[in-house]
Amino acid sequence: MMIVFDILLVATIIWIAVGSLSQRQMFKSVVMFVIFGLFMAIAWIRLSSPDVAMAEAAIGAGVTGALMLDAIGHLRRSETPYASAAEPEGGEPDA
Amino acid sequence: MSQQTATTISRRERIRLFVLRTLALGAIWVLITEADPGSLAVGVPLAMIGAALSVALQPRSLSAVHLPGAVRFAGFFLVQSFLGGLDVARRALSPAMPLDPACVRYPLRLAGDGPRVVLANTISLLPGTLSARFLGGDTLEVHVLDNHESVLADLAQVEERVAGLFGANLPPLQMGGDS
Amino acid sequence: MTLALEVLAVVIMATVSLGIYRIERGPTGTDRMLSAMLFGTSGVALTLVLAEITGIGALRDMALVFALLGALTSVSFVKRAWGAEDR
Amino acid sequence: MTWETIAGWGSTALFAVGAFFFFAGSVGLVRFPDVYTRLHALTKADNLGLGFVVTGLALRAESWIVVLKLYLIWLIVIVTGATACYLVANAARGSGLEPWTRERR
Repeated sequence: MMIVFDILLVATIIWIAVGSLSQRQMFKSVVMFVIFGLFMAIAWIRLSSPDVAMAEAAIGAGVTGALMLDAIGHLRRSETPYASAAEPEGGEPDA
Repeated sequence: MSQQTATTISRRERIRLFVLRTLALGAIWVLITEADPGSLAVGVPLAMIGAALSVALQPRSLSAVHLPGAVRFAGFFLVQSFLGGLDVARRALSPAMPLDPACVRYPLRLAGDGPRVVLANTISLLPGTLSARFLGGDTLEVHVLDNHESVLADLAQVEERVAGLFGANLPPLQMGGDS
Repeated sequence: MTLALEVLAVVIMATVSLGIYRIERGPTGTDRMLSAMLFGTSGVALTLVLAEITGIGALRDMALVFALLGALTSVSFVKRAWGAEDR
Repeated sequence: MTWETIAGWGSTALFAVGAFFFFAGSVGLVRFPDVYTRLHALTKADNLGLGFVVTGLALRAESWIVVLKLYLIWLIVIVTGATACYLVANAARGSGLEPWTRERR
């Protein structure tokens, strides 16, 4: 049964990794990156190295994710002329 | 109400708080390390440092919890949060998705920051309600999944339970009928 | 009886993958952040289940790390990155 | 019927209920129409699912201290989850995001 789990885990990790690199919106990439860290931590558990997993979760997902969210907030405040891709879907509420 | 008006606290009270908080932090340490006796060499000094810092920074205890009220609150909380999860699961999984969301304003009777924080977090975990924000003038805005008539009465009941947790009495309910 | 645990791990993993759809769709950054919060809770459950399957007790400490990280990420999102989701 | 058998079957049932709530939470996150309703699904269903999983694991735990630690983890998740949920709802409300209502669409 764990082989199913591993296949699912690897497929999801690859999906998220590709997703976090191929987004036009930075915020989407940052969220993908945070989640990539969480899944990578679970992959380290499956590779039976819980200490690496803990470092990955704390540093990879937590601290780096918080730093990236902070950086994206600074970018917004400094009014960088950045090509913001408009969402194709409706329902952008604070427009 | 456990709000103390005096800002200065006697030395004896500080020592009592220090001992209590050291014991509490030590208990959490023992739990987290799964009662490993070797780790106590680190844990005991850390618990004392943590307690000393917390007494220095926040000498007044936020709110004294009333023990029988806490037991009753725990039972109420478990049952209601189960119903809350069931409710949201039913709405999510049914094909028609029966939702009628709205924001209602609830006039707070509970005073004090600690009890209000507990109330807001409790509301978020109970069936169909989610505390959205505190408005000025002692009003809490609550987002409800299903806007039926008895929402405000349900919230008043939750508030009474939280007041019971802190051993406080609430002024009697007056329904303005402004839902 | 570890089969039940393994099936549970697979099911939680599958539901988490379902949540990735919400990141793709959006529409606002807040919705995307919500799925990160979902993975915080599911990550705790998954880690605890894996701790029971593998018998490594240290993984329960990792579940604590997950629990605290979820709070850290949401707070830094709300405090620092609010309104920046269109970038 | 030994204790192991009872604990094994009982925990299996609890895992099934927990998995159901996790599934419901994810479905809610995908199907619900706006941020606030999705927050409902997230905080309630997932915390409850974790509660059932934790109770199931507690039945199989080898010592009392592990049981208490599992419930401590659950408590931390509940408190941080409810607080994060309030923070997000508060920020969304503060930025003027109106809740979805049935009449508007």
